[in-house]
Amino acid sequence: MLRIANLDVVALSTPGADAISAALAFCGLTGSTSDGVAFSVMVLGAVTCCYTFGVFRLAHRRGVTARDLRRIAAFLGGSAIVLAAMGPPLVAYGEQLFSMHMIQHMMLIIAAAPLIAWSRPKVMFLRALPKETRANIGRSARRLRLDRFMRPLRDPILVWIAFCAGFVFWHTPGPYALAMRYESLGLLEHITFLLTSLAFWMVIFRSSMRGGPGYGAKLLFVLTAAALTDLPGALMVFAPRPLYPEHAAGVAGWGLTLMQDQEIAGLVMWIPGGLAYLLVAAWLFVAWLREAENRAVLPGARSIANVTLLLLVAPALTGCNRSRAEPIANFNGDPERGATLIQKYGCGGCHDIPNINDAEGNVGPPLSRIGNRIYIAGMLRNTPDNMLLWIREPQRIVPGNAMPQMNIPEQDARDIVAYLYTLN
Amino acid sequence: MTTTELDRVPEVAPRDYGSPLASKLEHLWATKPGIVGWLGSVDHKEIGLRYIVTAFVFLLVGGLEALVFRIQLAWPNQHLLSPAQYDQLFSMHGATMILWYAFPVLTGFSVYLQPLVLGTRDMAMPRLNAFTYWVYLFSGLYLYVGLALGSAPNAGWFNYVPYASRPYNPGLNIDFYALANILLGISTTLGSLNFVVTILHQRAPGMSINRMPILSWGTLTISVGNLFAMPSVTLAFFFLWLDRQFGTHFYDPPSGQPLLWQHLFWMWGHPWVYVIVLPALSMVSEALPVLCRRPLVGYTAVALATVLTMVLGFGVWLHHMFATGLPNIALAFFSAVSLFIVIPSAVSNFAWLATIWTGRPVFNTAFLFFVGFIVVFVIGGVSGFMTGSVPADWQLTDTYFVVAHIHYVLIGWNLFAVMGASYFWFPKMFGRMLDEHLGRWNFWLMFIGFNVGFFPMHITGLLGMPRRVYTYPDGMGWDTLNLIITIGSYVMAAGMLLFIVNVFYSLRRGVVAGPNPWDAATLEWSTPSPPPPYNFVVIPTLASRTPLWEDRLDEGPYRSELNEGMPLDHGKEVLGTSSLDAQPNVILRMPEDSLVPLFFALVLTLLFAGLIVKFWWLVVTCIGAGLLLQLIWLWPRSELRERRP
Amino acid sequence: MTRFHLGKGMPTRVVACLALLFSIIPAGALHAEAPLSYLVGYGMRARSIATLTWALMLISAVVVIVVVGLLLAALRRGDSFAAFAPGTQLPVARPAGGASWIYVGVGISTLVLFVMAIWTVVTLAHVANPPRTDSALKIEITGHQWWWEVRYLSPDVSREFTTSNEIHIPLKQAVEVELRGVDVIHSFWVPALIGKTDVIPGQANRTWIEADKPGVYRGQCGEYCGEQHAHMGFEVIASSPEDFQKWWDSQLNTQPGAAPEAAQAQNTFIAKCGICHTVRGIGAGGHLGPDLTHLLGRRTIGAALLPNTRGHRSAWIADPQHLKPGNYMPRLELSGPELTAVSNYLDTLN
Amino acid sequence: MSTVVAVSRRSLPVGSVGAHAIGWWGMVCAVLTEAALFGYLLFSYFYFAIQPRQMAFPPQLPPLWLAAPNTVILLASSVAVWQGERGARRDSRARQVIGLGVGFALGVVFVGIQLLEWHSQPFGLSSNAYGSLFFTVTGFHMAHVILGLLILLSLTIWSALGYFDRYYSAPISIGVIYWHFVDAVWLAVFFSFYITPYLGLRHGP
Repeated sequence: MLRIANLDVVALSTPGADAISAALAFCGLTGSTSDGVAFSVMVLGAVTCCYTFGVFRLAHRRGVTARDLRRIAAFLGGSAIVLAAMGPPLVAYGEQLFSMHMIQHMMLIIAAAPLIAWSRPKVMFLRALPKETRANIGRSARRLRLDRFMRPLRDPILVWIAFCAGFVFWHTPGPYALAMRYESLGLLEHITFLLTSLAFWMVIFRSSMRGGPGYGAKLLFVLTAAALTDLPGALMVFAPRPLYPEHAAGVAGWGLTLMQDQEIAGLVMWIPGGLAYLLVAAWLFVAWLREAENRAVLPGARSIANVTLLLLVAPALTGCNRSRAEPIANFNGDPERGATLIQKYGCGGCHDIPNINDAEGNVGPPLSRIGNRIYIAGMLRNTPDNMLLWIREPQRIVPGNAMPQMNIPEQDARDIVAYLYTLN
Repeated sequence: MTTTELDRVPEVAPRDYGSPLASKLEHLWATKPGIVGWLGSVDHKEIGLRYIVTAFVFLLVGGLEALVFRIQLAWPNQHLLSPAQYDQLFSMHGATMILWYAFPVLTGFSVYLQPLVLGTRDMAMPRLNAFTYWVYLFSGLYLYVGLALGSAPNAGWFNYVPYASRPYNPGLNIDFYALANILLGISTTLGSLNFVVTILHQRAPGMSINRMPILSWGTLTISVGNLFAMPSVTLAFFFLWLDRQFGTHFYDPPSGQPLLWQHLFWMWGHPWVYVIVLPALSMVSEALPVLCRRPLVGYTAVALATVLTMVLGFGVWLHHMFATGLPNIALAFFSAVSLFIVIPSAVSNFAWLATIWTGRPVFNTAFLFFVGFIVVFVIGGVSGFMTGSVPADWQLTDTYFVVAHIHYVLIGWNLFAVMGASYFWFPKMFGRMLDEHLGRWNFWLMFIGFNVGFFPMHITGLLGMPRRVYTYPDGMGWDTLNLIITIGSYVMAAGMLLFIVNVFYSLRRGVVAGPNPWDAATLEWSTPSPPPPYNFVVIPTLASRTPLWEDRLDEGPYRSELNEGMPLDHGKEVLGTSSLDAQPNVILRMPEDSLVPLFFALVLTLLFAGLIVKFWWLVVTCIGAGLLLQLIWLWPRSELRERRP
Repeated sequence: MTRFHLGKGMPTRVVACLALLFSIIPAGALHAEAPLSYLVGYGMRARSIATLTWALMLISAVVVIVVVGLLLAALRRGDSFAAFAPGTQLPVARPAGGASWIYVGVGISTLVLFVMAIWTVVTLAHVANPPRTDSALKIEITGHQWWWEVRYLSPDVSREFTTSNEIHIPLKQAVEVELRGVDVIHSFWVPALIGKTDVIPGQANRTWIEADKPGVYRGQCGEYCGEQHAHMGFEVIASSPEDFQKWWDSQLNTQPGAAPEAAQAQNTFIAKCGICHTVRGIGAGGHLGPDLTHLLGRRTIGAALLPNTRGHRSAWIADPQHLKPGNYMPRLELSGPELTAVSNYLDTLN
Repeated sequence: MSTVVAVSRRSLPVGSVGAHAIGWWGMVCAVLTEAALFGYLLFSYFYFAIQPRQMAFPPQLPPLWLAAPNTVILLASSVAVWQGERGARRDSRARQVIGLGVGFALGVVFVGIQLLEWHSQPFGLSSNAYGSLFFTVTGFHMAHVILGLLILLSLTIWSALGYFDRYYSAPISIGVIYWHFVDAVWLAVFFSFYITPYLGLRHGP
């Protein structure tokens, strides 16, 4: 048994901890601060290069949009926060002050992770690979049925459990003391936070059109997680005794007592942390209403969701199999031309459209099986003429909705409609 | 979707309340005549009215209690009531008003109105709805049996331990309170669950979540809030009861924690404050625009404010505990957070002001009540803002200033809104208008009486009068003010009396209302007044938030379809729709009237009676009977499914 | 449709009357003698809190006036309708411009809240911890149902003593108060000196008081604690440090045994009262009720219930349950001579 | 010009079907509120765990030799009822009955072992705060297990009677949600009472 500062706080046996430490060392995560930092910088640098390369390739393909720039900024910002949180000044302070340590955690969980998750790293990393490799990955992913193994990473319930469990586990006094004592475990602690919270925020940013939960469920997801992760903070504030005596030496230099340090730490977790979740909840709520306003009616939403679950192989699937296109009766339009026009007008920036290159937008509803739907824009009956009207003058029909008025000439719009009606 | 033999393409029929279809639906949905039919009714309108009437009875009883002890407090050193009697009266007053009036009356309005505004025919779980009403009624009776036996709660409505623990409070008083609260908690939780399912699952087609009336946002928000908050208080009372009767050590000092009670209580108590005002605010947001002849300003902002208020409400319970010796650093943080909770309320407030400013108001009684409500809302809001500041709260807490604050919040935000809503929806419920002339008198008496009665409490509070004192010495500077307060409270009571007179008068003599007397915009006004048992002869389809105003508001090219829709007349059927877009996805079969809910509620109450007198055989029998009834209740019944061809 | 003229109707008059009520009552009340008022502070802590409270009140009043003013203006401007005519429709419209109300209103509110949040935190930092002085006087206060036990602490244990319901403090000196609970929750509160701090069993809370003007300040239990919560007062007496020292020294004296002619009275007292009350120096050592060693030196009895006169003392002993129903001092059923004897003995406790 | 929106003419299922069943929604809400209840129970536990008072908690670490295997048993029962539910969806009555029945049996074993565990504790409900918490929290869980067992029993019997098939298995899905919830709660209770003391959250000897 380990005795730290006269308190029997650790019941894990030392050999066990040493074994973990040794295992980490074996993987290259050796135990000194500078090495840890160097390692983090290395990994982050490699990752950032990879991401940037992906962005360049994407830019080469179709030009860079403002949204891409925002995503890049988010990724760089997120990486910078990770670096700051795990870099020298904060790490040193975090060893002295418990509250500083909690600030590090909060930076990782509620600042860096959401930024990185929002920047869609996976798509960009895949882009960084040559097309054939990507196709190969897609194929082997399908062969290995990788999606079955990936699914738990997206399952909201499992992610929620992992996120909360990781958070609670590392904030109990024993594991915390171990992480303070062994550098490698400290790194593991922070990696756990980063990965679980990445998964957490990815669930939040994954559109329900792509198999993510609906906004109502997301609200519940965020708020319950907020309650559970605020709990350790609340307990730190209420505790009338110091729970983390490792910092006894560190706090003195700051003119604080152990208790004050612990109270501040608890409040850091509780209030700014809670506030961040609250803002996310507010955003989700507004997005919920907006989605309801914008979204077309989807009788087959569930099955579409299942189809698009295979994000990984989606790039590999593009560009094949367009032969089913046939013209609609009593409607003058050329589906083949429509398909090229869809690319020209950039419909794919907002919509996920089957069999169109790069059409995997996440703004509007996916257009799979649009030919079968009952309504357009939630209100128009789905007829070719109504769709024509909608494509040409969306703002007249639903003022203020997100679909831009693009002044598409009538014949172009007809061709687009003709293509869309092949999707059934 | 593949079609199975259990699927059906619903017919479409025209809306005609005089057609054979209507009489078929009437036959299917109407409550059976006779006392048994009445007891077994699961019609949400019937149950909603029962809720409202019962809650108003509790309001009157709670008000009478207050009138009695206001005499005691009118002058210094009075001995009309002994301290023990006074303590029971003020505790009963608080408990009755906050728990047995304020929330149930809103539940009543929600139970009555929600299916109507959502365009459906009943709550999602009609028998559960009946059950929650019975349990609510019995829990109130249970509490008042305690009063009749001289064992009413006497530790204030928030019932702090250790004073509420057995060594300091040996009678059955607190046990009655604890068990009645657990019973009420069961009713509240199940009722909330019913609302969540109804609102998320049974809206009219086309009523996507952004087209939901604010009224439904209020109910949905607090129902979800209740699901998370209610267990806390139920648990707190359960611990207390165990401590008192089985010698556990949750709250008693050597190893227990007195502050645990306060944490658990306020973790529920603060959200509860929002639970009993948000639906009232949403009623104002719904009715006020109609009387201002325009849609509400800032629909999304108000809906968001409603939700955020509830969420924030869960994070600030500590501001009821500023004086309990929490660390100063924590106090600073929580003080700031408590101040900022004012912001969502400000959103609603300015939305109403803008609605009046840019609208063309109609000056009737309902409107007056809403205007009075806004005035009181602001005063109650700023006094809350004052108590949110920790150093000031150290002085203000537990004085009459706080008493003034909670009455401005609970009477102002709840009762004034409820009165306005009563004037507004009475014609829908009974087909006749409430009398306007009596209504004016009613409003001005209540408004003046309320302000004369409660505003001076701020001052007595600032002059240091502690709350919950059965009497006070003279020479403290409180004498005149207390007399004014007592006079005000009687004026307000006279106003309330006038309301009752108005109700009874108007039920017989009121002007016949017609389906839509206010020319309002939402679905409940598209059916006759009072609505037939099946609410809508055909299910409407929506294209906007204001289906009845579309032509006049120029809502874009699309119009709601109210004149034809699904009749769903193959049995007691309603339409289930998706929770986001409200697309039809299932035809649901509703259960028939049933006595099982009443019996189950009776068994549950008997069980609690057994607990208080410790007749364990009764408890065991009731558990057995309850399980049996559940088995009957939940038996998979083929009539709720489509028969195979 | 007729215009509804708000200006000619009852509403304006009523609103004016209410406004008058809202302004006259406070003005009148502030002139009244109010011992528990905290609108004026006499110590550093109470003063900064009073300033903050006044600021909050002022802002609140401004907010109420602005909002009610806007409301009244909204009611008076533009068109309105007198009533709904049965069977007809009133026009509806969706005039623009409403949303800016929310932005502006919420923006201003947020600004005000922000300023007040900062003021609050600054005040809190100012009053939360006692100023660091070396010679801090420490007292330990125990809340009982329904009286206050006060123990003066000293590094020299022989200089410690216990009294009740009356706290003497030296002027302009921070006095640390440690609060202990033994039965239920009470709250220690001297409005003119400091806000409430709860007295919670099983937990030691701390606060501090300081007075900068000699005088008697009334205190009161702030948390509902049972039947006699109303009568759980106390007094804080601030005097010059010299007077305070003198008082302390005098409190250390024990009571000499009674002279032979008064021995009967003393024995009656010990027999009837000594189980619950202490008088240091004689054989009365009970701890259930207040220490009576220097009873005559106090201004009040029964936790600031009655002035400390012979008549009130006798009445109290004869029937405490009438004066303070429910309190833990039983009706002793003393005979006339016994009552006189006890009363006589109490008169000697100087 | 204005267009009136269309009334949907899709074919709709009738009655309680899967996630469209009212009961399914009701059960999800009930699980949420019950989860909150256990949240508050565990908050109370931790509120005591952070106190400095040493007499409240036992000095020795909680023994795992009964509780740990019992946890595995409860998890196994979850797998079994999951299989039962799949059986219903695939119209295999045998699989349905066996899955639910095995789940029920494992649940009964759990209750038995839990009773042993209660019996083996050196403290009682009213010995101290820890005892009160331990027996109240595990008691609450036990009550939920028993309710879950009654549900599983009814479902098993109804399954054997052939009430359910691939078109109508909502009651099974609903009951199974409850059982999974009971298991998940046990994991939280087990983690709080049995694991966190090993992670340093306990009172010193």
